[in-house]
Amino acid sequence: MAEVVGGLGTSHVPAIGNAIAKGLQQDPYWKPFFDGFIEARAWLKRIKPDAVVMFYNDHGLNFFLDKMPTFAVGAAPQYNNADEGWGLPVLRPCRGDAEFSWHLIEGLVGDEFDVTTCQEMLVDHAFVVPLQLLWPEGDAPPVVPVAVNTVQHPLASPARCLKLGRSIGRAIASYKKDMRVLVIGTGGLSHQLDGARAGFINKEFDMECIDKITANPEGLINYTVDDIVRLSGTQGVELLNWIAMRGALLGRVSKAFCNYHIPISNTASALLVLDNEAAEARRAA
Amino acid sequence: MAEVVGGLGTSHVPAIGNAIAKGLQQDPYWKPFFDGFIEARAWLKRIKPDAVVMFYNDHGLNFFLDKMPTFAVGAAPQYNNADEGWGLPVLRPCRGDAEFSWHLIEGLVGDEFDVTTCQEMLVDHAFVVPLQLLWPEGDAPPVVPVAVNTVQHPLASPARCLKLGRSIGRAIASYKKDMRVLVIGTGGLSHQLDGARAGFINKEFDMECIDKITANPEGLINYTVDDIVRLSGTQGVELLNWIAMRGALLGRVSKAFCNYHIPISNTASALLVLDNEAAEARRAA
Amino acid sequence: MADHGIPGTTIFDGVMARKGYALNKMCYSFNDPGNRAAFLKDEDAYCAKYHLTAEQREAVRHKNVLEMIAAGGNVYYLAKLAGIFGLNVQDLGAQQTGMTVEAFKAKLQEAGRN
Amino acid sequence: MADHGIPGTTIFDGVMARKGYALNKMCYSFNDPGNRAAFLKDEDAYCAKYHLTAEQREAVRHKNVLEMIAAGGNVYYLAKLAGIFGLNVQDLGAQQTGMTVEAFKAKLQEAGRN
Ligand SMILES: [Fe+3]
Ligand SMILES: [Fe+3]
Repeated sequence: MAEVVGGLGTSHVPAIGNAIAKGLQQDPYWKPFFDGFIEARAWLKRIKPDAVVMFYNDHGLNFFLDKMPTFAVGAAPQYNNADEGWGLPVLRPCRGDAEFSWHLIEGLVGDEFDVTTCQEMLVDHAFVVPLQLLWPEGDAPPVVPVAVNTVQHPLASPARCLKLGRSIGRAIASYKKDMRVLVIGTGGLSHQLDGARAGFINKEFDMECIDKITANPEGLINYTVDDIVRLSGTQGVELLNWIAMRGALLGRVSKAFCNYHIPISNTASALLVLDNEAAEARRAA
Repeated sequence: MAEVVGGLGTSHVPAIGNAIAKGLQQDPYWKPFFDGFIEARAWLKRIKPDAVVMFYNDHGLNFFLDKMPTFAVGAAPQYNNADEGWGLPVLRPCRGDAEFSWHLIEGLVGDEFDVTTCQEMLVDHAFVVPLQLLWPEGDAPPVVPVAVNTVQHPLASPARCLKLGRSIGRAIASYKKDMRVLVIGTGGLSHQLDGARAGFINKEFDMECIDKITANPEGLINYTVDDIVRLSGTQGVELLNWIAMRGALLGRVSKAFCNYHIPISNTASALLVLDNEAAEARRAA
Repeated sequence: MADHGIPGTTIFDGVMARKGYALNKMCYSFNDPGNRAAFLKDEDAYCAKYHLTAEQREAVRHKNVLEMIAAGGNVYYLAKLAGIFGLNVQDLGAQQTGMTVEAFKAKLQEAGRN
Repeated sequence: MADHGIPGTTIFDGVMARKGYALNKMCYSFNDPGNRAAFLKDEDAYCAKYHLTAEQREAVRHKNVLEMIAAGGNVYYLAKLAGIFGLNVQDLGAQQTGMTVEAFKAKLQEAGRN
């Protein structure tokens, strides 16, 4: 049977991809950020995931406002990156696992999630930058993308996103293949690109989020989407991806590692690595 | 405040559009079908809808398998018909009501429906044929399209579709404009186009559906989608549109009129007109 | 998954959706009249452009609906190809059930009599 | 709806999505390098092709992000237009807050210190 072996939240801003392309990892601006991933990669070597489910948000590459899904699940054998218009190098295609995707989709629709199913899907920086950070050699396992709308309101609430993650967690646990699954949520933490409040960052709220994502995700579900925007910025709502990721961790969860750094580009960047203790315990037994 | 003044279920097969284009309404094959709409149009003159919400299914015009939504809601000022590949004349654009659409979308997402929002949307025969039948002069009120996936399984269950309708019914009732809303579900009833069982029709189950849609829609929610396919045919699952329509009728409901006829093309055709008595009573009071 | 235990019936689920993607994508393109003309002008080239599998290519060559369904075709998209071949849904029904078109139509009429 | 009571913040909701559709559709087209080149070659013609409103056209002419947002622009799509203009997100932040780019960057640094 498949099992969730860990969860991970990470920033995904395009500037990171740009820094990787330019080899700036040791640059004083970037070093405090990139150094956080040394430990995350060591952790990955320990937990050895065979597959990844990644909650992220499309930034206007694959989806436009003519057909904007609340939740979209990839069901393709491969996902292509593409030109987003601002000069990031286009990366190699990422491997998918269509059979696993369809299992998750069956579970989600059975649980009354009204997903949009994507047999072709272009993936943007929010999907490929985390893979570059975690598998710089390009040897990432197959990934199932789950795109959460953060572009056009009304967005799904924090409560709904936590339930989305839980449904996927249950579907993973019911998958018949022996498979070690890592769940990732990308984006955030607090930032705002647009409006007179551009540059807004809220360290205090980010700390609250990191604590609650780790130990008490129900503590976030009473926030409305407007609350999240107010506290975390218009793009801080990417927190929804982290909440969905946390929902997929059904066992006991503890913090393995965390790195928080301000600023990367216009954001408070964060990396949070979570052990799923139930899975650990099962493996030890 | 807006109110739902009635519900209507109707077949939508392309052959109807073709018969209209050729003026075959009095042809012996077609007359028993078209005559049913004389009474429906008289009923429309009495209930005088200002707006329509139409549950239908796209047959491969606006949606492909690269992005297949479970539920898609139109939010456009206008919806264009287009060439579907088999020679039906392309009809004039249909008027939408984007403000009303967004009110429904806010309600749906607030109720944890994960809809895909469509600010552009081509509408196929399943949308335009019912409008031609009910408003042959082309004077239909603005329509909000709600597309339900019947193409690619897993489909939303009958239970989920009934809840979808109920959420829309509540959203209509909370809309601040004085507006008389008709809800329509299109497609069905029993038919199967594909496979060795092509031509399958099940009159007994259709009668059960007409009775339950009228008086006891909860009587349908224990059926799985596979049950519906088994009892009603692969395309008989268009019943989901009728179930969603019925869900939007929140008051007491009674049958105003029904016409059932076999065959039209490969289908058991049906027209069911439902009074929403609570709305009637409020109007009389 | 695709066999859900319903006689004579293939459910278009994830298994079939994966299998049929190329064929269905080609058929979806037939909403465009220019694409329909291009298919008619050079069927081989058009099928190659959409990377049909050998099974799909043969099914299309045979104009055989049951073969197309077995190869992952979805009836809503296949109907557009049938339109190019000048086949309506009664023709499709007759072909799939091995009946004459007249007998298939009679069978539909019969369903209304019981 | 668009004013949700958050200072300096426009929520991109149904009201703004309706208002900004043409502008956002144009910006979405800039994923294609050919379209970016066409815009640079003849901005007027390109904007006309996407039926920008007068307000949107002026905002684009002024390269003014706050005006674009007021005209219904969504930042995720506008970022592609900003890319054409050679503006990064710090440039956008500076422009919208009326600061120099250096001051805007210092403000971001400052947020890490408290
Ligand atoms: Fe982002
Ligand atoms: Fe249909």
